[in-house]
Amino acid sequence: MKRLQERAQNRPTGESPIIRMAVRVMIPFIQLFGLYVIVHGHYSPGGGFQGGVILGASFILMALAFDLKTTTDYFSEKANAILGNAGALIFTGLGALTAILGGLWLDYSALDRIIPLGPIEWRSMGIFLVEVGVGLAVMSIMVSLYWDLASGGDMDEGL
Amino acid sequence: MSAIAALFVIPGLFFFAVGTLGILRFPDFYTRLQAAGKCDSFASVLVLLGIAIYNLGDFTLASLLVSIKIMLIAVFVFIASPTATHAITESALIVGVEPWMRKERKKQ
Amino acid sequence: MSRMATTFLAMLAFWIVLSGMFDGFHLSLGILSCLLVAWFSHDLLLSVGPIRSRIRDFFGILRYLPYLFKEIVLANLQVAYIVLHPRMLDLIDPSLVRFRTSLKRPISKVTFGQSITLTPATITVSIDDDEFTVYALTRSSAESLPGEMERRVAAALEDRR
Amino acid sequence: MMMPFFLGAAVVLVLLMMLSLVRTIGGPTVLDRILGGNVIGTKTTVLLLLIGILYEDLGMFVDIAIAYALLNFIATLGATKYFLRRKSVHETEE
Repeated sequence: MKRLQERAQNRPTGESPIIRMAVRVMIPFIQLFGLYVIVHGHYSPGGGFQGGVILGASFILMALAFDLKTTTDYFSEKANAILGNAGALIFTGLGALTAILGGLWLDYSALDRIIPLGPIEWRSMGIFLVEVGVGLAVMSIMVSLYWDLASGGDMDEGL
Repeated sequence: MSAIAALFVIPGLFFFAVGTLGILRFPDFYTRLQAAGKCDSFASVLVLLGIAIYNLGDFTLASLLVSIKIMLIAVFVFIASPTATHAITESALIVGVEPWMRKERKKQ
Repeated sequence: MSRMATTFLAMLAFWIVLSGMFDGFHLSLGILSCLLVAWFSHDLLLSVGPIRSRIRDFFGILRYLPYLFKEIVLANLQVAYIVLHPRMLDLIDPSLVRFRTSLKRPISKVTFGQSITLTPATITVSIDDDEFTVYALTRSSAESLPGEMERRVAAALEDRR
Repeated sequence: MMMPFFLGAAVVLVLLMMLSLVRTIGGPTVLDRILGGNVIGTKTTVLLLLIGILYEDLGMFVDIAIAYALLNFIATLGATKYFLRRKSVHETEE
């Protein structure tokens, strides 16, 4: 018992192969499920926010099973920041664009004046675009919150 | 179809009950883990199987896909539940929660 | 490259099961999402190695599953008997068992560990190289390790060279 | 005819969840609480599907159940690792 404790505490990353293998198998499916929730936002429960949370959870799971170094090798901090800002930009940009084109804020039928597809088609398309933006932003915020909280800000020690 | 579904759901509920009773009755953390981690995962797989079979009662493509999804949850539970159990046990050992032993074993 | 293609096909099958909509909009977005996931995590799902041996592993696990299910049902009934027995404390005799395994590959070690955890009355506590530490609930379950299960796993997953 | 059966199953599940809540609240160690939370999460996954049958909209509730099972697993792993780091698990044990 004692010997086992000491050995487990001295293990370099303190992580067992069972958890690693299970997490490795799961992560791609979790990511695809997150994307599915974003894309099918207007048919089934979910949408941008929930899909973004699931996408972010996949990265958190990766950081839990491995460590922060491995995670940032897959998905760098810079890419995370760019994706989050792009998400916020899509949301506010679409809102501003509809307002400039003469509709209300996020009144997607106004986009019909640039590319004529018909107002009803634009409404469903516009909701989809906004959901992609929200999903990207939520994912990025979740991942960076976790990274900062887990490392105390200096990104070198994994949780 | 629904009779077969009931055949799966009722043992599932029985094992859920056993798992819960086990959590309440066992003397220490590790033995509780035995009841919780495994009886529960087995029971939930049984109930999920029953629901999937019941859902196939009116056979369409959509219901078939939903049944496959339910089976995917079962597969997920089968991978995730032992992993979680293993993680909890390992951390308990590292932190040093004392296991309950028979009296004659304790002296050794 | 072949790993990426395999991941993409697996993801596509998963997407079709999830989505259930076959119009152009959803299908094209699905293919895009599968490409994204395959590009991002192609080295997570499958480990390095020729694709033939991965497929052989898959079928090996499939052949191993019926035996595992039988064991799980039997062991669950055993735990149910222990839980429902009025004088439960007389039946259990917890102990930590340590033993060496002859399994070589990581995937077979992990499969063996998960099987031990899935069959109640035993939990895999840790795997260090080839030393397993198992927490056993009863004396008989402690004595039955590693036993037949290890042989089955070896037959399913180890190389027969 | 099957509806009362599934309703009964759901009620039984809720009662069992309440019994598990005893372990979650009562402890005695923090790991016991994590275990209780995990067990309740497993039951909730099944309960969501039963609710889906009762509302005759299983396709919608399956997605919620998948997401719930997933987040339950991540939450358990995360809580375990957090308390492992904090080394405060055995403090509540008398």
